[in-house]
Amino acid sequence: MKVLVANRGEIAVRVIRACREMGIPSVAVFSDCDRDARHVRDADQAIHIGPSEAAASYLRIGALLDAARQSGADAVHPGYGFLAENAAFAGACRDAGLTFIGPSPETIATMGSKTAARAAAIRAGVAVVPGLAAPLCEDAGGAAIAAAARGVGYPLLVKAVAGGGGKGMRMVDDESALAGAIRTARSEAGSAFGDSAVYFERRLEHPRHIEIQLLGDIHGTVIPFVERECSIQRRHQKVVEESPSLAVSPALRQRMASAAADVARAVGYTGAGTIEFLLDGSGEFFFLEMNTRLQVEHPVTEMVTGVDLVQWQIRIARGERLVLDADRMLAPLGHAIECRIYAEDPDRGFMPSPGLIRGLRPAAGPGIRDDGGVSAGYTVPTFYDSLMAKLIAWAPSRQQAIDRMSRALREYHVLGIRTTIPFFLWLMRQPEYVAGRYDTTYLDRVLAERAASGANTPGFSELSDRDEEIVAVAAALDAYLRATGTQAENGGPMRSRWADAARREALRG
Amino acid sequence: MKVLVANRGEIAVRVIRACREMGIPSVAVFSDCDRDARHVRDADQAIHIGPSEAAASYLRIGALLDAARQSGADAVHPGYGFLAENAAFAGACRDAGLTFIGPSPETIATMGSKTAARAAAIRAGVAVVPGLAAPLCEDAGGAAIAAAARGVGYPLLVKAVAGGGGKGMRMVDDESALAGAIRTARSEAGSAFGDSAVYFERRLEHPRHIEIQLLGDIHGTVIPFVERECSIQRRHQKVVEESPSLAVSPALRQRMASAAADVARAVGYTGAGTIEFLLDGSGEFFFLEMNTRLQVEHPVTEMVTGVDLVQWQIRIARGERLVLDADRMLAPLGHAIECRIYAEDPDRGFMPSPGLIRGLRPAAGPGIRDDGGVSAGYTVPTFYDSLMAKLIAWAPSRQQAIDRMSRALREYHVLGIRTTIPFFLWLMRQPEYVAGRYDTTYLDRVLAERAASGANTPGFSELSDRDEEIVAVAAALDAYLRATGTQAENGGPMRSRWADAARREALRG
Amino acid sequence: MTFEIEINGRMRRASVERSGPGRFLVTLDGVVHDVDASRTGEHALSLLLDGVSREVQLAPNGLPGELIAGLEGRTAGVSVNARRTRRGPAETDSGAGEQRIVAPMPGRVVRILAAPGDLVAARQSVIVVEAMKMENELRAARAGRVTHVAVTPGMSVESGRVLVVIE
Amino acid sequence: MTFEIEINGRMRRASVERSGPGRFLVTLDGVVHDVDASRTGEHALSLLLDGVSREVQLAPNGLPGELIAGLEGRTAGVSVNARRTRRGPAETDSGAGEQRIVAPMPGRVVRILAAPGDLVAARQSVIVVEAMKMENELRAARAGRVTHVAVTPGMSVESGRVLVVIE
Repeated sequence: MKVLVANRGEIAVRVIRACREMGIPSVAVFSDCDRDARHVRDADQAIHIGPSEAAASYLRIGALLDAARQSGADAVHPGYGFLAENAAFAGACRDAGLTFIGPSPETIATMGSKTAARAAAIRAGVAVVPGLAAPLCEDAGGAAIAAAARGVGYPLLVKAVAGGGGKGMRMVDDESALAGAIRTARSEAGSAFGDSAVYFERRLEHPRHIEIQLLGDIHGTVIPFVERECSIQRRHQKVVEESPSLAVSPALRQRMASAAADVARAVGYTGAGTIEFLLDGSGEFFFLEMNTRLQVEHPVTEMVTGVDLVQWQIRIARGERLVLDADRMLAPLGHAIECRIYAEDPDRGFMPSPGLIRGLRPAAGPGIRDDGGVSAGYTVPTFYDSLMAKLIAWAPSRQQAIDRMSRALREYHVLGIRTTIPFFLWLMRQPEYVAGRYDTTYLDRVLAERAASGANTPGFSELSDRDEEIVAVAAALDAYLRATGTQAENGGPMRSRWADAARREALRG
Repeated sequence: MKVLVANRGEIAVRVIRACREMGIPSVAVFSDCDRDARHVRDADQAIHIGPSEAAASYLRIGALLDAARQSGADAVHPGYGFLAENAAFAGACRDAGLTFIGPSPETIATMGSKTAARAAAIRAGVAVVPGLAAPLCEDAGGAAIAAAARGVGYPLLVKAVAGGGGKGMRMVDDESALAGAIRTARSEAGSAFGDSAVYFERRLEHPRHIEIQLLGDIHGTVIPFVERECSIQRRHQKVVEESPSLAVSPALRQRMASAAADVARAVGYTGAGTIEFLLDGSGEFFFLEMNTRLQVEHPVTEMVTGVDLVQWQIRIARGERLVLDADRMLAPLGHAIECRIYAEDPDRGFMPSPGLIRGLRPAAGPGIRDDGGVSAGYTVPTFYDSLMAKLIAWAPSRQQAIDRMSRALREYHVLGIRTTIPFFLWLMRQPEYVAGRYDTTYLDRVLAERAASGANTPGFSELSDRDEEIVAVAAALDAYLRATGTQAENGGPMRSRWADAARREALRG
Repeated sequence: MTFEIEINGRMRRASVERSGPGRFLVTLDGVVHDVDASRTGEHALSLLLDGVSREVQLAPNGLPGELIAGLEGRTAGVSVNARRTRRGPAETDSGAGEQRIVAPMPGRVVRILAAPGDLVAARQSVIVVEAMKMENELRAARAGRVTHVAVTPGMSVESGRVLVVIE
Repeated sequence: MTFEIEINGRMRRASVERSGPGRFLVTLDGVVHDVDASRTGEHALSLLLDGVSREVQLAPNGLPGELIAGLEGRTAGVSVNARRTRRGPAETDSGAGEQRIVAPMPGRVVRILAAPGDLVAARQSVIVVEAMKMENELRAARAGRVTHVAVTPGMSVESGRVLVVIE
C-alpha cells in the first residue's frame, strides 16, 4: 500500500505519522504556498498540485488523481474538510482503481444530504430533530412555506440540505423573518455548496452537541465509541472538545451508542464516521447529522480508549476485521480535552492572524499530546482555515485534565502571530466550563456579553499589573540590548561564562 | 505549599510541571552554567546556588537550605541523583522544618546500605541475590576473604556497600582475580561515595533487571505497580526501559509486586520508591536493591497505569491517603517504552557530546510523550550527566510501541550536537529487541562485538547509498546557497511567492 | 537609556542601566528593579526579578517598535518609543475624526451592512469579509455616519484596502 | 559551482546550477539530479528529488566546512571542500606518523593505562577521562609506541589538551 494524503496541515501530518508507524509510504500534495509546509517535509514523497487557492489545488479532483498516478499511490486518505465528504471524489478514486480510505461514494452521498440522512436515521428507529422530511420546493408559495414552518414550530432553523459548519443556516423566531431567512440561507448555500436546497428544523432550546465516533469494517461489524462533548462552539464551529461528557451517564451512553451504530448499520457504513446528536435538558437525544470522515476532534477519543483511529481507517480499507473489545470502547479511561489552536486573534473578534511563525515551542510532558501542522519559519497562509495545532490533555479526572491543559497552554510558545491560546487559558478558568455547565449557546452568549460591554472588557490575556510591569521591563531590556549591544552583549551574562566552553568545543572536530 | 526543586535538567522540569498542575509555586535552583537552563525559566522563582561543579552547587546542602529559606519554600523535591538518596540531606530538611518529598532519613539510610537493605529484604521473607550478609572487614586476611568468596560462589561481584550505577563494582571469575578486584572496588567506592566498604554477591548468569515501582502513604498503605523491564543497559546504566515486561506473567507479577510491597512495609516506606530485582531464566527473582526516590524511568509506569507519580509524591508528602485501585495498578494498559536521549555520540563509544543545541524539535503526536530538559540555544554543559530528554512511546501493543518509537525518533531533530537517537533507531530494529529476547548482558555483548570488528563496523546511522547521496546533494546546495546567496536566495522559491503576503502583513499593524 | 513603553494602552517610562554581567537596573515609573536578564532566544528574555522567574517572548509585529509580547500563554501588544516612530494617523482608531475601515487581511467581501449616509453605532458591524474560511465582521470603532463604501460584495480585497469610511 | 563532499569517508564531487526559482541541477559523481530545494530553517533544507521528499539538517560542527548532517533520526559527519580548508595534521588520525591522544572535552584524568615506552595495539585504551559523570576510554587509532604521557591521574584537563603521544 502507498497512501496519497489528499489534504494539508495538521491532519496530513497525523495521517503521515500513522502511515509511517505502519510501514506504509506516504505521498503529500501541496499548493504553491505550501511548499515549505510540514506535511510536505514529513512525507516520503510530495507532489505539487497547483496554485494556492484551494479550488485550484486541494479541491481539484483531477490534480489529486494525477498525483496518485504519478507517485504510484494506490490508496487515498482524504483527511477532513476539502474533498473528504465529496462523493464524486470517492467515486473518482474508485474508478481510477484507488482505495479510498473512507466509506463508499453512495454512503457519502446519502449522509451528505441532511434530509436523506435524517430519513436514514428514522428508518433505523432513531429520533431526529423535529423538522421537514424533504427539502422545501424551490417554487413553494409563501403560504405553503409558512404552513410547513408552523408544522415544525418556532423557533426554527432554516438549514441547507448540503450544509455544514453553520453555513447556509439561519435562525427564525417568528413568521415575519421567515422569507428573508430562506432567501439568505439559499444564497449562502448556493455559493458555498453549489446546492441551494434548504429545509426546516426545530431549534432546540439549550442543547448539548454530543457525538458518537464509530468504526465499521467491510465484514459488517460496527463498533461505537464513548461520546465526545463538543458544545463549546463559536458560531457553530467547535473550539474545545472533550470525552467523556459530564452530561452523559453510562446508561445514556449505551443508548446513544446503540442508536449511532443502528444508523451506521442501516447505511452499511464502513470506515470511521461520527453521528452527531443534540441532547436536550431532559436527556432526550436527536440525530443531527453524520460526518462520513475522520473528525478534527478524534484525538480525545483516542486518548480515553487507546485506539488509533487513523490506523484503523487504513486497516479497514485493507479489508481487515475490527478486533476491538466493544465494551472497552464504551468505558473511557480518564478524561481528555482538546483545544484547537487557531491563528486567530481572540481579542479582535477571532480575526484570522496569518503570517510568519517566528518561533514555536509546543507544550509537552505528562498527559500532553500535540498534533501540530506548522513549524517555526513557516508562514501561515491566508488561503485555508487557520488551525495550526490541536493540543490534547489527558488525566485521570476532568479537573486534572483542565489543570494539565492550563499548564500546557502556559508553556506553549507561538511567536510572531496571534493565536487562540490566551482564550483557552481564560476558558479553562471560567466557572461554567470548570463545572461543565454549558451547552451549545454558552460561548456565543458569553462572547456577545463581552462584546456588548465594549471597550471596558479586558482582553482574554488578563495580565495582572505585575505581569504588565514584567512585560514592560522585558521590552525595555530588549530595546536596550538591541540598541547598545552586539550579539555578545545580548547574550547576557552566562554567554560569557560559556564562551570558553564554546571555544573549546570548536576545537573538538 | 511551595516546593524547592533541588535538581536540574529534565527531572526538574518534570517536577515543576507537576507543581504547576497542582497550583503549587515552584522554586528552581541553578549553578553558574545553568542560568539559561529550561528549569530556571519554567519555575515561578529561581535561586542561584553556586559554581557549575555539582559539589559546589547541586550537592551543597547548605546552599539548598538557604535557597529554601530565601524563597519561602516549605517543601523540597530532590528529583533523582544528586542528593535524592542522601539521608543527611533529608535529615537537614527535616531539621530546618522543610517537608522532604520522599521517605524518612532513616529509611534512606537503611536502604542506602546495600547490606542493610538485603537484611531488610530477608526479614521481609524475600529472596536476595546470594551473597554476604555484612560488609567485608577492612582488616580481613586473604584466607578469610577467599573462604567468604567460596561460600558465595564464583562468578561473583565485589560491590560497594554504598554503591550505585555500577561504580565500585567488579566482576570476579575466580580466586586469582579476587584481591585485585577488591582493591580497585574499594578505591572507586571510596572516591565515589566516601565509603570504601564492599561485599560479595553471586553473579547471576543471564538475569533480567525487573523492578517494581511502589507508593507508600504515611497511613500505612503501600501500593505496588506493574513491573518495569530495564535490562537494556550499557555498563550497568539503563538506556531503554519498558512496561510491562515480556518475561513477567501475571502470576509472576503478583509475586514480585507482593514481595516488593513486603519489603517496603517492613521498613515503613513512604513516598515513591522502587525495588529492583534480578530475574533468572527459571523465573526465580532476587532482591537487588531499593531506590528510595523517583526513578528516571517512572514515565513508562505512568503511561500504562495513568497515574501521575510525581503528583502522588507531593500528595503523600502533604499527608494524603493513597486512593488508587491496587488491582488496576497491576493491570497495565497497553505498552510503553522509554528511550533516554543523551548528548553522547554512539559512534564514538558513547562519548559525551556537550555543546550548543542549535535547533531542537522534539517528537510529538499520538502516543508520544517528551520529557525534555533542554531547549534550542542552550549549551549542554560538561558538568553533569548528559541526559537531554526522555522520549516515551505508548501503544496498545509492544510492537506498535516499537513502531511508534521508531517514527518518533525519525522526527526528533537535535541540531549541533550528537545524541543517542541513531542508536535507538538501530536498537528498535534489532531482532533480539523486537522479540524481547534480551537480558542485562545483551547490549554490552553486542557493543563489544561491534567494537571488536573494528573499523569495518558501520555506524549506528546506517545510511543507505541513496540517503548518502541525498545528504551530499543537501550539503552541496547548502554550500551553494551560502556561497552565492543572500538570505532571499536561501529562502528558496516559495519565499518570493510569499513576499507579497509578508509585505501585506506588515501593513496590518 | 530611556524608553517609552506602551502596553494595553498604558504608557510607562523605563530607563535601563547595566549594573554588571547580565545584571540591569530597570527603573519603571520611578521604581527601580534589580534584574538578572538573559537572552534565551532571538525573541525571548529570561528575567529574574523581585523574587520571580519569568520568560517573556517579544516578537516583531510588522511595524518598527511594535511587538507582540508573550508571557505564560498570554499576549499583549507592546509599543516601544511609539511616539517617536509612530506612523501617520491611525486607522480604525478610537480618537476623533474620520474612521477608515480597512481589510485586515486579503479576502473577499461577503456582505456590506451599511450604506453611505447610514448612521452607525460604536461597535456596529459595517462589513463582512471572508478569509481563511471565516467570515469576519468589521465594526465601527465609534458612532458616526458612513460617507463612503469603496467595495462591492464578491470583490477580492488586499490587506490594508480601505472598505468603508465613517465620519 | 563545484564542491567536494566527504561523507562517511567517501569523497563525492558535486556541482550545483540554479535552473529556476527553487530549482537546481545537482550533478553528483556524474549523475544529474533535478532538485526542488527550500531552506526550511537556518540549518535545514527540504529537498524534493528523484521522487522522494527529504528534510536534511546541516549544522556546523565547529570547524569550517565540517557539518553534522541529520536525516530522519540518523546522522553523518560531512566535510565540504575539506581538502581546501583542512587544518594541519589531524589528531588521532589513522594515517602514518605521530598520534596525539587529546581530551575530547573538559574533564578529569581517571586512569592512565600506558607508560612511555609501552607498545600499544590499534584500538587499545590508553587513558580514561571522566566527564559528565561518565568514564571515557580514549584509544589508540593504530598500533605504536607511547613516547610521552603529558598528564597524571586526578588532573583536570581542558578540551583539546594533548594527553598521550604515540609514535
